[in-house]
Parts: sequence; structure tokens; C-alpha cells
Amino acid sequence: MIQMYNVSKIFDNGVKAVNDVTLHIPKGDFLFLVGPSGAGKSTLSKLIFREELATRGKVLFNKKNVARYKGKEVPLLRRNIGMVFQDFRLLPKKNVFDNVGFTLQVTGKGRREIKKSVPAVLKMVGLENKSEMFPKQLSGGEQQRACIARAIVNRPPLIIADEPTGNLDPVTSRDIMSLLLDINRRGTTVIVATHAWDIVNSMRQRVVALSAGQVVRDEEKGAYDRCR
Amino acid sequence: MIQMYNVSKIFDNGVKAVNDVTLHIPKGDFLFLVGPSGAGKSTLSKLIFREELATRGKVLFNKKNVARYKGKEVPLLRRNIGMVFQDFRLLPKKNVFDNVGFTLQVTGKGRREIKKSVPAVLKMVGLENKSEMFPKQLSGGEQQRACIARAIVNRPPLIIADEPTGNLDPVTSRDIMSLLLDINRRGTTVIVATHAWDIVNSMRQRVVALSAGQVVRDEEKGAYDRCR
Amino acid sequence: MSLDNLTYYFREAFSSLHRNFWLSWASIGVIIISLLILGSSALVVINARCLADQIESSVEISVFAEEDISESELDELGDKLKLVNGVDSVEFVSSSEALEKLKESFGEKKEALDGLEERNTLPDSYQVKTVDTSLVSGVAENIEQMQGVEKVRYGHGVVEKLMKMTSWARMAGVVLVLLMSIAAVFLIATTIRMSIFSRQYEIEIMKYLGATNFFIRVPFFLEGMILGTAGGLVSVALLFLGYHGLVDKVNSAFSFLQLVGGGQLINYIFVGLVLLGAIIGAVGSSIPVKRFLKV
Amino acid sequence: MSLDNLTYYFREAFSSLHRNFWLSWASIGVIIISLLILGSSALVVINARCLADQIESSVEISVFAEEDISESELDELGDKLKLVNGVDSVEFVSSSEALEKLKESFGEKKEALDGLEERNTLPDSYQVKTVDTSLVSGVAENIEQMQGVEKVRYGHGVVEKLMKMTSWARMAGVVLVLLMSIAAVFLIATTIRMSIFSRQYEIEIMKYLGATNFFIRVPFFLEGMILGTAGGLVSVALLFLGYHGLVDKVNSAFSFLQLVGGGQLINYIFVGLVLLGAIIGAVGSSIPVKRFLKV
Ligand SMILES: Nc1ncnc2c1ncn2[C@@H]1O[C@H](COP(=O)(O)OP(=O)(O)OP(=O)(O)O)[C@@H](O)[C@H]1O
Ligand SMILES: Nc1ncnc2c1ncn2[C@@H]1O[C@H](COP(=O)(O)OP(=O)(O)OP(=O)(O)O)[C@@H](O)[C@H]1O
Ligand SMILES: [Mg+2]
Ligand SMILES: [Mg+2]
Repeated sequence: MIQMYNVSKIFDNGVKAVNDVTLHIPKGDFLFLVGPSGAGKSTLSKLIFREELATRGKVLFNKKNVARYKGKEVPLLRRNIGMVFQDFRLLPKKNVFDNVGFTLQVTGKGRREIKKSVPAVLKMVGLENKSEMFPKQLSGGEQQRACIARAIVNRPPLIIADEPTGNLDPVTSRDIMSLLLDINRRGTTVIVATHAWDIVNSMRQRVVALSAGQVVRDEEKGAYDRCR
Repeated sequence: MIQMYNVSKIFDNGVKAVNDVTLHIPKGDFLFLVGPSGAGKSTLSKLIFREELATRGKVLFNKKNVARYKGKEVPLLRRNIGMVFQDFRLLPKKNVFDNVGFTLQVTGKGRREIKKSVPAVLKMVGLENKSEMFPKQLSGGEQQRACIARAIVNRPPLIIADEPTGNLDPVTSRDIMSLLLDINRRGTTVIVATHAWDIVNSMRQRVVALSAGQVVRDEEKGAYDRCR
Repeated sequence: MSLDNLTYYFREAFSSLHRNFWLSWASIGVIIISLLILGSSALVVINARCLADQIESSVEISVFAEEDISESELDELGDKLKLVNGVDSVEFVSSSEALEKLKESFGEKKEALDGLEERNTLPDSYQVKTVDTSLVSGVAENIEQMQGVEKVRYGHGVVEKLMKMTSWARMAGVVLVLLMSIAAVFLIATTIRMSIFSRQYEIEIMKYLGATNFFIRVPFFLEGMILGTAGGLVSVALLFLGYHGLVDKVNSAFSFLQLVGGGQLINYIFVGLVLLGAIIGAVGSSIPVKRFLKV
Repeated sequence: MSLDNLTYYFREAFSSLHRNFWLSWASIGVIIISLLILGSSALVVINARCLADQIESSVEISVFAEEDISESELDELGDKLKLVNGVDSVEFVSSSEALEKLKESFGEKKEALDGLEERNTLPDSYQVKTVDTSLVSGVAENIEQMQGVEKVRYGHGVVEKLMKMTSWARMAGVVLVLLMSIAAVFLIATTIRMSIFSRQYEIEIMKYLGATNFFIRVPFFLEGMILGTAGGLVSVALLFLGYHGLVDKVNSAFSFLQLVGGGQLINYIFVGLVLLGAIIGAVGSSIPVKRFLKV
């Protein structure tokens, strides 16, 4: 589903966030992206999402170079990707229901469908009682879960979750990870950038480790780090 | 240093975030605040910080009811508290150096002192190379560390860190926690709201567990939860 | 565009007006004031032009026939005058009519002229109006050369000054309305732009969630149109009431100064203001969104 | 306030102007346009008042003595007139001077009056000017009752109309400038308020970091003052150049219509505009901050 060939990202201020990464992610994969703070995990996700464009190299999504998506096509690319942003990015003036429903709204889904799908997804992440609340009125973990609900509600073929459990307690974290794994089992490709070493270690999925923008490890059934 | 007597916080929309909490935190304490997502940890911190006012009950800081701080005194209260916000709250149009220096600036510190203190603190959190960068240009973990640097730079008598390691890898997380413990050993009272069960368990400090706004456990040398 | 989308667009527009309450009111305020200023200038200009027209149309050439001319020759002269290029109308004023007119123009002092009736030295004349004020001097020269014409008179310097002044007033009017339009457009567009500026964050997120530019912009377009139309209607209402109050007062107070009381042009202005408000609102709201869509 | 703080405040103000580049320019644009509109209205009003003054000062009362009055009584009457309350000046106009004046006012048609010289029926008169136009009718009545006065005349209806019109013009002027001031203040304050609106998040954070309200507001105050002063200076410069260009053109084109070319009042307006800009900028920037400080 995703191929990266010698991808580098150098920001305006000269920071080399991603450095010559070559990576293949087949359809149906479940992949943990790990690495120390500032290793380039979020930047790598943004390259797939076309939030940033690669300085060098090629990023292919469904065999098409994402840099080739122009103007009107960019939204079509993004509708294929359910993104859990590290900084949440909830719409501040919409309540939880409308925030989650927004991804359905943009694809022109009718109100009936929205009214059916959204509550179901909110229930999955444990926010069934918060649908009328605005982002500002939510706790950190609740915002994070709203963000996860929004990413999965329109059943995209790819989900990228950037640190989806950073504000969640261990129990909820595990629930969320099981949810993602469940979605993966039904055919969705899932990429999770995370620092939750305990979960990574217990789930035994593919692990790609980044360090200073480079892939330093890529193991099937891997662990958070070699030593453990 | 902090006394809470039967404190409750009910938000406009009827949510009872903190429910009849009585809690004493002596000067020099190191306290972990734990509990599931939405338990009321952040709200409790905000009550001390006077970001929110208690609906019922009294919150005393240095023996003075925080509700009694009016107008011009509120800043004086806040200068005594180094706060690591769960949502960071970095000033978007100032670079890291100026963000961290701001807490010194507001107390009227001279430029010479700022130029001396800030780089030292940035080094402690590992951001010595990022001082010219703006919040938008930082990774999630880097923003979090900038926020921690800002909270400790003016050596306040109380530090409240709300989920300070949610975006940090295990190694950096441990470094930050040791830093906080170090600061605590020099006499600063430290409150850490966190989900990092591994760190809580290994550090064996006082643990206050919240659930649905109520204190359900308060143990010296406690653990993240009873079962482990 | 399905019905679902359409209701979504309108719901969004209205709830955004509601959520951005203060910004909406501030924008409407600015729209009202800008359009009021523009509308008032337009009304002033219309009245100035109308006054200029009145002044100009009162510029006439007096043609005095030779004293020894016969009655029939005099008539003939009148007919010939009508054929001169640029002449609009010709009116015969007899010696006694001239005295009447003179007395009239004296107003309260007219008894000073009482003695004149017995030996009226005022000659007969033709009063010639030209099609356009700029033709006066040319026509006058032509007439002077005609047979049977003793003397031609028109307010030489005065006419030229008047003409200058009225054409100035017209030009100044056009410039004023143009400048005011630019100012109004700038003010309204800037205000709306600012209010959208504060929503940059939202717009970018929507783009990240796979919304098309069109999808994001339509509610802004509608919102701006609603704001602009509302502002336009309020300012036209205020202008209408204010202006008609003024017209009533002025027209009854000064019989010699009559304001344009109504008519096509003024209605056009009122309709134009509402349209202008709606258009700047709609376009001004959807254009600035563009710069935040490039993510 | 230490030097460190002072430099901080100024550094903050300037770097904020720089960082909020677009908002700063938009605000300056709005300030310039608002002050230009206000300034132009003020100039129009000044000129209208000046014109009104000229018209009013030309309103006189003609006092005609009884026909059988002696030379010395006539002189005496003149002296008495000077003592009437409200009278500014008294001028004797003999019968022949009156005819001259009349002829003059006839302009090109004056030969029509040629016959009058032989039997001049125009009486001698005193031309009385009053201190203030509103006194004309009162003074005239008083004079009428004086001994030796045959008749008093002043342009009854006309004078009253003129007075009405000039006092109207004055009032309308005051109203116009007042309305324009309100509009300018509203426009500028709203714009600056909006630009601060988009910085709500920053202001709140500063408050959470222990900054005092004063500390947060001073840079906004300075920033607004800089914006306002800059906008004021630009608009005054434009107004100065534009107005003087206009005065030159108009005063040379129309000898009968003279614009106020300079003087104290106009300088006051220019200085006033810059001050107004600075004040609204400074106050308008620091007041709206207040609502975000309540955290
Ligand atoms: N817009 C930007 N401009 C400049 N530098 C940037 C920008 N975004 C990120 N960086 C830099 O690129 C590096 C990688 O950032 P990235 O956000 O990908 O890290 P990360 O692996 O997600 O870290 P974390 O776990 O802390 O979120 C960091 O050093 C960061 O400072
Ligand atoms: N401003 C608010 N208005 C209404 N409800 C609120 C507000 N802030 C918080 N709440 C509610 O209060 C409860 C406690 O929130 P709080 O942020 O204290 O939780 P928390 O323990 O910090 O959770 P987390 O670990 O997810 O950050 C939540 O259910 C939340 O929805
Ligand atoms: Mg990241
Ligand atoms: Mg919290």
C-alpha cells in the first residue's frame, strides 16, 4: 500500500527530520513506529498524509506518488487515511458528535448515516456520554479518544495513529490498541507511532525503529527495543 | 503547602469533575496523581492553579484560600506554581528561548539573568539545540520538554506537572522524572499527574488515586494500582 | 450537490454566524458604516449634479434685434434662430415683458424702477437656449453675424465660470463616489478577512480531514452574503429614513433649494448598496479562505 | 518600571507588529481611510461655514429717511443708528450712489437704466449692518420706530431663508463631523479589536504564566499607539497634499468661490487627526485585551 524510496525531509531551518528512508508497508500490515522524541516519526506520517512534501525521494500511496496529487485530488488522498494527530486537531467550535461526523460529512454522507455511525464509534472509544461536549470541555484523554473515533468512523483503508495513547491510562490504552488491532484484522492497514513500550512488547507486531530520521531496525514480531 | 477541604467542581454542563476531595500536601512532598482518563486529575490541578474555582469547599495555598486572590494577586499566586500543562500552552509566536524566558520576564528579571538561566534549563531537558525554533517546528515531545523547562526555570516552590511524559519515549521520560525528583530533593513540592504506571511503580512515592472525581486511594510509597 | 450538502452549507453558515457572534456583529457594523458613508456621498453627488443641471439650463443668450427692423423681419429672425446649430429653444421677449422680468428680479426694490414704465428703454429680444452649455459662446458668435441682429449678450465670464464649476462638481462627484466605493470595499473586505483570519486553524484542520476547497468555502460564502445583505439592508433603511427626513425639511424650508426627492436613480443607489454589501460580503469571505487552503 | 521592562515592552510591541504583519497593515489601512474620511468631512464643513459667514455678513438693512428731512437731521439719524443695540456699522448711501450700485448689480444690462439718471427716484439711505444676522429683524423693527425714518427694508423672506440655511449648514456640519468621528472611532477600534481577537490564546497563556494585566497590556498599548500614529501621519500627509492641490485649483479657477487656504483651524484639524489616531490606537488596543485577562 505504501512504498517509500530514499525519502528525506529537510525543513526550512535545515533540520533533517527524515533521512534517506526506504520502507514498504503492504496492505493489511500492522506497524509500530518507535524511536526517541524527535526521531522523525510524526514527520514520516506527515509525508504519507501529504501534510509535508519530501525534499528528496518518492512516497507512493496505492502506487501513486503523493507529490503528484494536486489541488482537488489531495482531499481524495486524505479521505483514504484516518489520521490520529499527535496534537489532536479537533475543530474547536464543533461538539464531539460533529467533530467525528465531519469526516463523513466531507464525503457527502447523509444525515441518517451520520446519526447511525457516529454514536457507534463513540461507544467504541468510551465517549458515548460526551457527544454534546466541545473539545475545550474534554479531558486530555477524552480529546485523544475523540480524535481516534474521527479517524476510524469512515472506515478508511489506512489508519495512521500518531501517539494515540499518550494521554490515556494503561487500561484505556490497551482497549484502544485492541480496537486498532481489531480494525486491522478486518483488512485495514494500521501504522501506530508510539512510546508505549509495554504495549508494543506485548503485541508482537512489526516494529520499525527510527533514530535521527533513519530506519535503524525493521522487525516482524518485534519489540520496543532490542534490550528488552 | 496545599490543603483541600471537601472540594467539588461542577462544570456549567453539570459534569462533576471533582467530588468532595479532601487532601493535604505538605511542603516538600512528591506526589503522583493517578486515575483513569477523565477522573479529574487536570481539574484538581487547575483548582490549585486557580484556572478554575471550586464550586464547593476550600483550596488553601500557603494557608490562603485561592479564591481570595483577586485581580492583581492572581499573577503572584501563579508565579509560585510552575505548571506543565497537559496541552503545553506554548506561546506560538515566540521561539523556545523566549517561551522559557517568559516566566522570568514577567517577574521583572533582567536580560542578563535570562540569558544565563534559560540555556541551562534547556540543557537539562535536552533542548539546547532548539532554542531558536518556534513551537510549530518542534516535535510533540520537544514541545512537552519546552513546557517543562518553562515550569522549572524560575525555581517556583511548587511544580504541578500534568502528564509531563505523555509524548516522551521511556528513556527521556525517566530523565524528566529524575529531574523532577532532583528538584524535589532541593525542597520544591512536586505534583505529577500521570498515566506512566511503570515510572510510578519504580519511584515509590506518595500516590493519590482519583476515580470519577473522588480520592479512592492515598498511599505513601504507593504504586500505580493495587494489583501490580 | 445533494440536498444533504445544501442543508449542511446553510446550517454551517448560520451556526458560524452564531458561534462567532462578536465577529459577526463587528462585521455588520463595519458594513453598515461603510455603506452609509458611500450611500450618503452618492446622494450628495446626485444632488450636486441636479443643481448643476439647473444652473446650466438657466444660461441663455439674449439676442437684440436692430431698432429699425420690421415686425415681419423680426419674426423671420426668430425662425432663423431656431435653425442655428446647437440651439434648443427660442423665446421672444418684448420690451414690456423685459421690464416685468427686470422688476421681478428686483424683488422688494422694484418700486425703484417705477419711473421706467413711461419711457421703457429696454429693447425687444429673443432668449435663446442652447442644447448644451458648452455651445453657448459658439452659438452666440454665429448669431452675432446674422442679418438684423444688433447685439448678442450672454454672461461671458460668468457662464464660463459656471460651466467650469458644474463640470468640476460632476467630476469631483464621480471621483468622490469612486474613492468611497474603494474605501467601502476595502473596509468591508478587510474586516471580514480579519474575522476569517481568526479561524485559520479550523480551516486548515478541515482540509486535513479531506474536505475539498469548495466544501470549506461555500459556508463562508453564504455567511458573508448573509452578513453583507443584512448590513446593506440596515444601511439602506437608515439612509432612506434619514434622507427622506432631510428632503422633507430642506424642501419645505428652502423653496430655492430643492433636493432630489426620489426617482429611478435613488432607487438604483439603494438597490446597488444592498447588492454591493452582499457581493463584497460573499466574495470577501470566500477569497481570504483560499490562503489557508494550501495545506 | 525598570529599564529592562521598558525595553521589553518596546521590543514586544515592535516584534508583534512584525509578526502580525498582515493584521498590522490591515489596521493601518483602516485607520488611514477612516481618518481621511473624517478629515475631509471636517474640511468640507470648515469651508461651508466660511461660505455661510460670507453670505451672512452681506445681509444689510436699508434705512430710508423721510423725504422732507433736513441735512442735519439726516446726519443726526445716522449717529443715532450707530447707537442702536446690535448695530455693527452704518454707511450713508446717497441717491446717486444707490443708482451706481444698482447699475453695477445689473452688470451687462446696465444701459437699460440709462434713462434713470435724469430723474433718479432712488432715495438716500443708510446701510446698516448688524453684529449678528439673527439680530436683523429685531434691529430693523427698532429702527422703524425711530423719528425721521420713512421706511426700513431688508430682504425679509430672503434673509430669514439665508439665515436658516446657514444655521442649517452649521448644524449639519457639526452633526456630520460628529457622526464621522463616531464612525472613525468605531471602524478603527473594531479593526484593532479584531486583530487582538485572534491573539486571545496568547493573552490567556501569558496570564496563566503569572503575567500581570499591566505587563500584558503595555505592549498592546504601545503597538496600538504606533499603528494609530503611523496611520494618522499618513492620512494627514495625504489630506494635506490633496487639499492644498484642491485649494490651488479651485481658488484660481473660481474667483467667487474661495476655499480656506490654511490657518490655525486647519492646522488644528491635522494635529487632531494624528492625535485621534494615536489615542484610538492605544486605547482601542489595550481595552479589548481586558476581556481575555479574566482567566
Ligand atoms: N515544521 C518544522 N520545522 C522545522 N523542524 C521541524 C518541523 N517539524 C519537526 N521538526 C524537527 O524535526 C525533528 C523530527 O520531528 P518529529 O515531529 O517527526 O519527531 P517525532 O519522532 O514525532 O518526535 P515525538 O516523539 O517527540 O513526537 C525534530 O527534531 C523537530 O524539531
Ligand atoms: N471546562 C469543562 N467543562 C465541562 N466539563 C469539563 C471541563 N473540563 C473537564 N471536564 C470534564 O471533567 C472530567 C474530568 O476532566 P479532567 O480533565 O480533570 O480529567 P483528567 O483526569 O485530567 O483526564 P485525562 O487523564 O484524560 O487528562 C471529564 O469528564 C471532563 O469531560
Ligand atoms: Mg511526534
Ligand atoms: Mg488531564
